[in-house]
Amino acid sequence: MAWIVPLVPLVGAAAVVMSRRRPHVAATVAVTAAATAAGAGWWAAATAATGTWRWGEGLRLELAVTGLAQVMVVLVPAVAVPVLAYAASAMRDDPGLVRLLALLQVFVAGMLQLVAAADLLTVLIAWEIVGACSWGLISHQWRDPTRPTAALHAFLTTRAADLGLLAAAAVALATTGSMRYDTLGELRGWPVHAVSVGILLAALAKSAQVPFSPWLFSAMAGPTSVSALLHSATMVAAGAYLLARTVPELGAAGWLPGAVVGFGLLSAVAGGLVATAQTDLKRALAASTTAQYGLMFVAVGSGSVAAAGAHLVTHAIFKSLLFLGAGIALHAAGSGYLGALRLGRALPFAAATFWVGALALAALPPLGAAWSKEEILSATVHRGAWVGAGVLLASLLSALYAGRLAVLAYGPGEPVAGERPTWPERAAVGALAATSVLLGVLWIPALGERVEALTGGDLAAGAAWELPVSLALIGAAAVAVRTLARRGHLLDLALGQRLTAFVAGWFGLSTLARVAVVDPVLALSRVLARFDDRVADAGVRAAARITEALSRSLSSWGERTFDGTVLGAARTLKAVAAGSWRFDDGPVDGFVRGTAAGTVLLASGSRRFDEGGVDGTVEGLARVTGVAGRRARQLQTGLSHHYYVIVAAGLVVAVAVIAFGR
Amino acid sequence: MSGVTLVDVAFWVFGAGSVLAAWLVFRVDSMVRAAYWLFASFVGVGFVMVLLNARFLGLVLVLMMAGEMTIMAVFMVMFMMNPAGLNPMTMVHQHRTAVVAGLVSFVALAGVGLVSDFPDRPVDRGQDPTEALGVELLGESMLIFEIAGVTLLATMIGAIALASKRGRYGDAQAGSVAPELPDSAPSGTLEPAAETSMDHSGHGMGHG
Amino acid sequence: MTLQALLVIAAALFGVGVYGALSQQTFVMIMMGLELMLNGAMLAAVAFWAQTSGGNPKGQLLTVVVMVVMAVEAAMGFALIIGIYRIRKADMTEKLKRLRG
Amino acid sequence: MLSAAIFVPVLAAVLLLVWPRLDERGARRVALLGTAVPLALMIVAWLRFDGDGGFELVESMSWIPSIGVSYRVGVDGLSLPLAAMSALLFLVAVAYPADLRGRPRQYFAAFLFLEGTSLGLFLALDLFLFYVFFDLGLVGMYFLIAVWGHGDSRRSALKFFIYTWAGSLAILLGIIGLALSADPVTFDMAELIRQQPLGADGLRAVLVFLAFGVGLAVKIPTVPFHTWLPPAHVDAPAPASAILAGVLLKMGTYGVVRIMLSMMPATFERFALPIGILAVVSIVYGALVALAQTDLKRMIAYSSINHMGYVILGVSAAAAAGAGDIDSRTLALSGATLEMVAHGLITGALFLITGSVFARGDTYEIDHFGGLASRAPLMTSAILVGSFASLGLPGLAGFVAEFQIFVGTFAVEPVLAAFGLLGIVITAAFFLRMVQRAFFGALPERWARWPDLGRSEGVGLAALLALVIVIGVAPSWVLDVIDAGTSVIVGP
Amino acid sequence: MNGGHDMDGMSMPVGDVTPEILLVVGAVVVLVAALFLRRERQWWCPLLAMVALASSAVAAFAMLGGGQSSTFFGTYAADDAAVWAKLIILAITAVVLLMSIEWFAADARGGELYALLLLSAAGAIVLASATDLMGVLLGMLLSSATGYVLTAYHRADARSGEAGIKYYLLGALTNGAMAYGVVLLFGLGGTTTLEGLADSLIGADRVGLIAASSLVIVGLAFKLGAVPVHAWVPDVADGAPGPIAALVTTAPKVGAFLALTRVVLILPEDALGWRLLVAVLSAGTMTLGNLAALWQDDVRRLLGWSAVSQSGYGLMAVVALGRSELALPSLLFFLLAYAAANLAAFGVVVELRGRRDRGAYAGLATARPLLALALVVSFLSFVGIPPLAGFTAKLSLFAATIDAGYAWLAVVAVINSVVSLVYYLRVIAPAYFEPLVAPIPVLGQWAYGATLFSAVAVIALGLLAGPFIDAFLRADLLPG
Repeated sequence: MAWIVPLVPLVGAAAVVMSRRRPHVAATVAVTAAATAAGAGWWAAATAATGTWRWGEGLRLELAVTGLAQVMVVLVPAVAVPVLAYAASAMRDDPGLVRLLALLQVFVAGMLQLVAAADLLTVLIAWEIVGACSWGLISHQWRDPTRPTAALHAFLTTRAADLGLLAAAAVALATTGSMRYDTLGELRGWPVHAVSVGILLAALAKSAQVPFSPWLFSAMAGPTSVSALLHSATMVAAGAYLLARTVPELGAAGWLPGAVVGFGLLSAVAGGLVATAQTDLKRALAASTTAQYGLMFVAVGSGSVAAAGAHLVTHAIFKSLLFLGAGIALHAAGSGYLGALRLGRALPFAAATFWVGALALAALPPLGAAWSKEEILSATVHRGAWVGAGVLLASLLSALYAGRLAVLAYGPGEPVAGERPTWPERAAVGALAATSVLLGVLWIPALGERVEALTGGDLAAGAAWELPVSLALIGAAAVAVRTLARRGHLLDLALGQRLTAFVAGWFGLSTLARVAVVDPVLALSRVLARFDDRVADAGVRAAARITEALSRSLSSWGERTFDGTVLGAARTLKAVAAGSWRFDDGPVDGFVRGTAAGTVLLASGSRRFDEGGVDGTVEGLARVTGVAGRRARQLQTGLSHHYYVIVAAGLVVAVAVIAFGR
Repeated sequence: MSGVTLVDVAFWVFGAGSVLAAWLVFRVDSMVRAAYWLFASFVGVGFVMVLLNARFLGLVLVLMMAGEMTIMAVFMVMFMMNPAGLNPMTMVHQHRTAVVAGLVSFVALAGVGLVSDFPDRPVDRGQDPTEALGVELLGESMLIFEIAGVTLLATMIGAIALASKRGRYGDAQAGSVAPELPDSAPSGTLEPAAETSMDHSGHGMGHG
Repeated sequence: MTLQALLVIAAALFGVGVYGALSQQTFVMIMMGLELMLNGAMLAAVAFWAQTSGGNPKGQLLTVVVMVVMAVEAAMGFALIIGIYRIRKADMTEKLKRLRG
Repeated sequence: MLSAAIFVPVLAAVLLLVWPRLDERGARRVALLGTAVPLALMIVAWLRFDGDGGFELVESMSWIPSIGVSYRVGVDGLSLPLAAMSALLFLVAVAYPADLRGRPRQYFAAFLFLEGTSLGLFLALDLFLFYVFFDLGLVGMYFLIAVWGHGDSRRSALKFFIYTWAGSLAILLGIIGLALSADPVTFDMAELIRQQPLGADGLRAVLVFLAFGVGLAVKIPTVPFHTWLPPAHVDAPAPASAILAGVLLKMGTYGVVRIMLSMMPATFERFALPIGILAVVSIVYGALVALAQTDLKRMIAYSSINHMGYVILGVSAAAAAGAGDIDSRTLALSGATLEMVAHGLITGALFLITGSVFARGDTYEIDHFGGLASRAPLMTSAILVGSFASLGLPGLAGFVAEFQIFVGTFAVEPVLAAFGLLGIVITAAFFLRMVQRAFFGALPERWARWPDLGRSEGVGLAALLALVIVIGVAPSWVLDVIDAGTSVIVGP
Repeated sequence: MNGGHDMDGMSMPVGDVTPEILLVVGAVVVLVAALFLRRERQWWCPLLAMVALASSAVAAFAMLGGGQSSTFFGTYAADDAAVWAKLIILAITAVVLLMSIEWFAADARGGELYALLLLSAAGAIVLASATDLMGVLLGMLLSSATGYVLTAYHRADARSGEAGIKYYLLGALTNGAMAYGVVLLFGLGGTTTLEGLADSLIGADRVGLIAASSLVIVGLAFKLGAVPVHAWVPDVADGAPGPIAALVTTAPKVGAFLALTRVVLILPEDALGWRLLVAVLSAGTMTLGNLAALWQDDVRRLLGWSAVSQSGYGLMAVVALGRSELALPSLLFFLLAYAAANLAAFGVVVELRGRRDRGAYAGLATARPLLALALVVSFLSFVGIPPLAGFTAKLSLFAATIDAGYAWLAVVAVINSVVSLVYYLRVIAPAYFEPLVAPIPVLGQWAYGATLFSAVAVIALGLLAGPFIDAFLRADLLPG
């Protein structure tokens, strides 16, 4: 029955398509469907619904709304509601609105299946559907050729890594006969490592962790609403979610948690740096996404699924809020360049909501996001001091860039005569901001158990020094932002343009991928294609050359030998029958000479034919055969006495064969 | 056989003679002479047959060849309108190859004769070979004989159909072509261009 | 008059015939070579009849058959040569090379 | 009933040829009827299919009894889906508009004839009959390409005919070698499968296996026997391309399973690894070469080589009896079989679309197009679904098949499977690149009047793609039928 | 009908040669009738000849499965193989006769023509049935002599005469060689009947056997048009009157194949590599024929070369003789299939009034669809595309060859088949893919009918191969 959960938005998508002639209706339908889905999700979570779908002999797709899924099935459609509302309003003049709404619904459906999945095959299917939807959403404005290219980049990066999941599923099924999460623990030996590597690879790419991070920048080519959904609850969340579900099962791969922590920490710090250095609002937010998911990875790797899950939720809310705010800013200012915004006075409501989101991003208590980040810190401190230090560094960075973004985007500045947000847009950001604030209830200690139950993990006991240190770091960040802003270096950070550009461009990872992977593959494919056009021909051409050379040498050999034999025999005869008759000392007999001349002629002719020849196997083979064919016809000289010689020669051969061929 | 008998001498004379005559067929410089040397060669073989007690066969051979050679000579002189059927001529091609082929076949077949171990079952001298042949012809091998007859019949019909100057309804040549195609010569296009000159430029045996 | 001697002579006739058939240009002369080959065959047939077959009359008949071969071939040859000479004025192999390839 | 499915189209073809006064509409009607009947019959056969192993709905008639040849047709889980897919594809292809060059009767007759032979091949239960249909298919396709093709179509047709026929003669030698090994001599497939007359070893077994291997490799085609395929596809009319890729290529893979795997499994097991390597080479090579193509049809043609590589990979995994358990091997073989069906539907649809593109634009050069999505949303949707299906997106038929293949292969040869995965990424790259270059971006002025898909185009494509989606979402109804066949083949 | 060795009674089993007698009598009747009929009544000649052929066929058919196989004191066979060969030869001759009616309509020598056709059939039949070397020799002679004449029958046509004389020159040479071979066999075995020789050649001198057998095999290769005596075939196909080209490349082959099988069966295998020799001839023949046909633009020469290559395939059956029970059936079926396809192919040429240029077949499919179809059917049968007769023939040939351990020969044949496809398609392609440039005149209804009959036979034989193969499997072959 759990299938109802992903089915609702799917039906919604169909309904949206059906009402394509009336965009208003379509928008309403879309929002209603998402809300219904959220309701269905609530129901599914409450009843711990499961579902199976028979696929074939021995294969079935299974859903089970347990563990972290209970939260996610509600969260995903819930975030989608304001996003859809915003999209319907912001894109109201776009002829592709209906497509966008429908695709977003499918996107949500895919994500719902992903979170509700109980086995690797089901998750893989959803995983890929989500990826494909992201391609469609990013290339939404397909008339601009750069956008589909960006979409392709994003899609190919994630898909390449997705194969890890495919391999993991295949290996799991091949070795244990099952792909369920709860049987992953049975894996031993190389399969467990293979499965772990596969899942980790897929998760890293999906969650835009180092080294796959740059695809998120490409994803910016899509409409803002897409980004809002993609970064918060769908797509990017999938990686962290999958790890949260599977890492605890894969205990046999002892290296896995460490690797997860390592990649997460790296991404958290690197993403923080990129976000700090970025001068584009959306890109900076995208980099912060990488950083935040990095923190969740760290939590999962440190064994605290609950912290990761909680942060997933809080992050989903404030990140969609931030993106919608960024979209409003974009609409108003016409560009996302951070140097040209400062919309605080122009759009006070939007600014207020954005500030809420930014503070959540900075993890300022008593917002819920701060709680979940503190829990992550607690978990990592248990894991090791250096991890804790890393997380603290990442928090510092997040506070820094959150403040920087808030000030640059919605700080006080000159009012701009841009487009104002419509009421659905305001409602959307308002609702999200409110939720963000409401999540502050998480600080109530009694709710800890509830969080543990809903995420299927345990919370680590925090140390007393953690919160003050965090607060101190936030304070430090605030001071830094303020100082920089005073000096007018908040945008360029006074670090030199090349350095900031390098950092902001993901440390050249993108270029590296192109130089190291894309270009070589393309070059190889071109070489192979050229090779393929000639390959068979080349072989055949060589064969033709050899045949030809052989036949030429044979014919010259034959000229000498055949004639030599004849000549020798003739000389002997001449001696024996001296004087009785005169012998013809003239040139060699016509037949022999004719054949020899003919073959030489043919050989040169065929070489010319060969060199100016055409491509392809059959043609090439035909060429070899064709030369032979012409030569064969030379035997048929039209002269009967030559035929006599052939008969005589044939008889000699016949005698030889019959005598020695027993 | 011990000692050299008269039969042996005769055999060698006729045998070697027939080979020599055969050789001369291709060494003399007129076709008519060649025809007569050919006849001589057959006569030699005919006599050897007689020596081998196959009198009837020898006789038939000689008579038949006499007739044939006459036809051949007449043919050459009359039909080819070549009064110089007696003219000198040595017209050979691929001579060396021909010599080799002739020698090889001689050596091979003579080798078979000399090396090979044939059964030794000489004919019973008391038997009348002619009568035996007759019995065979009308007995066991009658069918063979009949086939030979049919073959000769077919040959006659065919030779007449090909060679007779006049047909049943006038010129035998008339109408004896392939059905015409509209565009060109009988039986289509594809005539080798350089070829027509060969037909009418006479070299070799003069005619006309 | 041993079998070997007879066969050598027959082989010689055959060989000369082969030589003639291969070396002569005019059809009539080629025919003479062909007849000589058959001549050798006939001699060999009679020799075998007399020496190795115990007088099997089939040997004689074989000689007759070879004679028939000779006669038929001669007749056919003449007829064909006349025909080709009539329309092509051709009397030797070199003049007939329209059909080739 | 199965015989009717084979001979109704053939009779319709004859009817078309001997009915000179029939105009194009009439001819099309006859052709549609002639292709609809087999489809209906295949549906009936599907419904009547039990799937209890072995051949069903068998019809047989003595033909040349003294050498064990008879006319036998029947279905099992392997052949039924292929035959049904072929029947559907033929109906769509016949209905699809094409440039008939003023010879409508002959065109439809060639198609109907080809349908008869194709169905005959899949339904045949006698090697002799199999070969008969195998060759006749070539003849029909030769004429279709040569007469109704474009570009250098006669040369391409000749190359196709000669190359593949050389392969089929190798198969003939193999068939003879196999049939002669049976005691008594027989061409009966069921009997040969039962007897398995050739053991694993021995020169004869290896030679016969090689003969089949080379012959079928040409037909499939696998690298390096593939060079006939791109020109044949490019110059063929679109419906013929669809049939060529959708049905004729399957004859090769079907032969591999039906003959090589079923009749000489012991020998196949010895060669499973090299064949698997060849398959992976085909996968990666085909994908890479497709990536470099600028010609729409050539690109799809190379993608066929890539997909046939998956099929072979699955079969070779299924053959490795020593290395994997029965479940994984059955999974691989079922996947390979489903891949044949899926590829037929998907690539058939894609080739049909290229036909529509060519009919409107008179070229296949991808870079000559652009922005077509604004003029032709239906066509864009169709090619998107086709492309995504071809690149193995879950929810579409190709994924189901490829997933099963990889699962099976990971159980047997993980390294090969891992290399094979590379092909999937590249496939995604070239398909989506093609879509965005031809259909996205700015619309050039010259295509301002580009018409969208017409009704006859749309209906056919919709049927194919709908089936692709249905199989992708709910594959069990097909997989159950397939499993009925493959479990017998792989089974002990 | 009993062939007892009863010399005194001199009662000859004439009944066993009824088909042959009917043919000869028919020939004489046709000749005499032609003498007395006025010109406008000459159509009686083909009719009479047809009657002779039909009655002869009926007589032959009655002999099928007669059980008793040797007749005329071991010099002649009445085995099933011979009877089948007779039926095939008679059918070929009948079809050729139908083609001849219009082709030779302008020729006044109809009587001779039809008489010679009948005698030619008789010659091929003798060749197929003789179990005595003299009979084989005479069969060769009768079949050749009539063949020469028929080939050169167009007296006003330069090509016809040239073809005739080339045919003759090669035939005379090989007949001479074969005669010597027969004589040597007689010397070694003391008799000429195959039955007798089969016994007496065991242990005979090897050197003599080598010379004799290679001479005889090469001699028979002449009639087969096999290497090295193949040179006449394209010339005759090119120059001879159309129907005669069809006849000469078909009927005598049937006889010669039977003769060859009978002869090789008496050769002691432990002393002679005859099997390898035949295999080599087979490979050489098919290869040379196919290669030389490859670039032919003259359809008639192409058919000639294809006839050469087909002989090569037929020889595969001879290779398998005695090693595979499929050898004889495959040979007989091959001959049947080959004859039908060859007649259909030549029939198209005849019906198109001898049209020879490949390019001139452009648009044939539009102008004469059935003729084009007949051409395709016959060519594809040559190539071996199922379900045409040629395919079943090739399949059984391959099977026999592989069964006999000569798989390499089958591979050679396969490669050759691929090559052959090219030149057949070179003719089919213009006929189907090029537009009609000029009207295509045809000969007449009889030739048309004969052609279509042959084409239908090609298809029917392929589909209904079963009964024939069964019957051929049951057929016996002397000397067994």
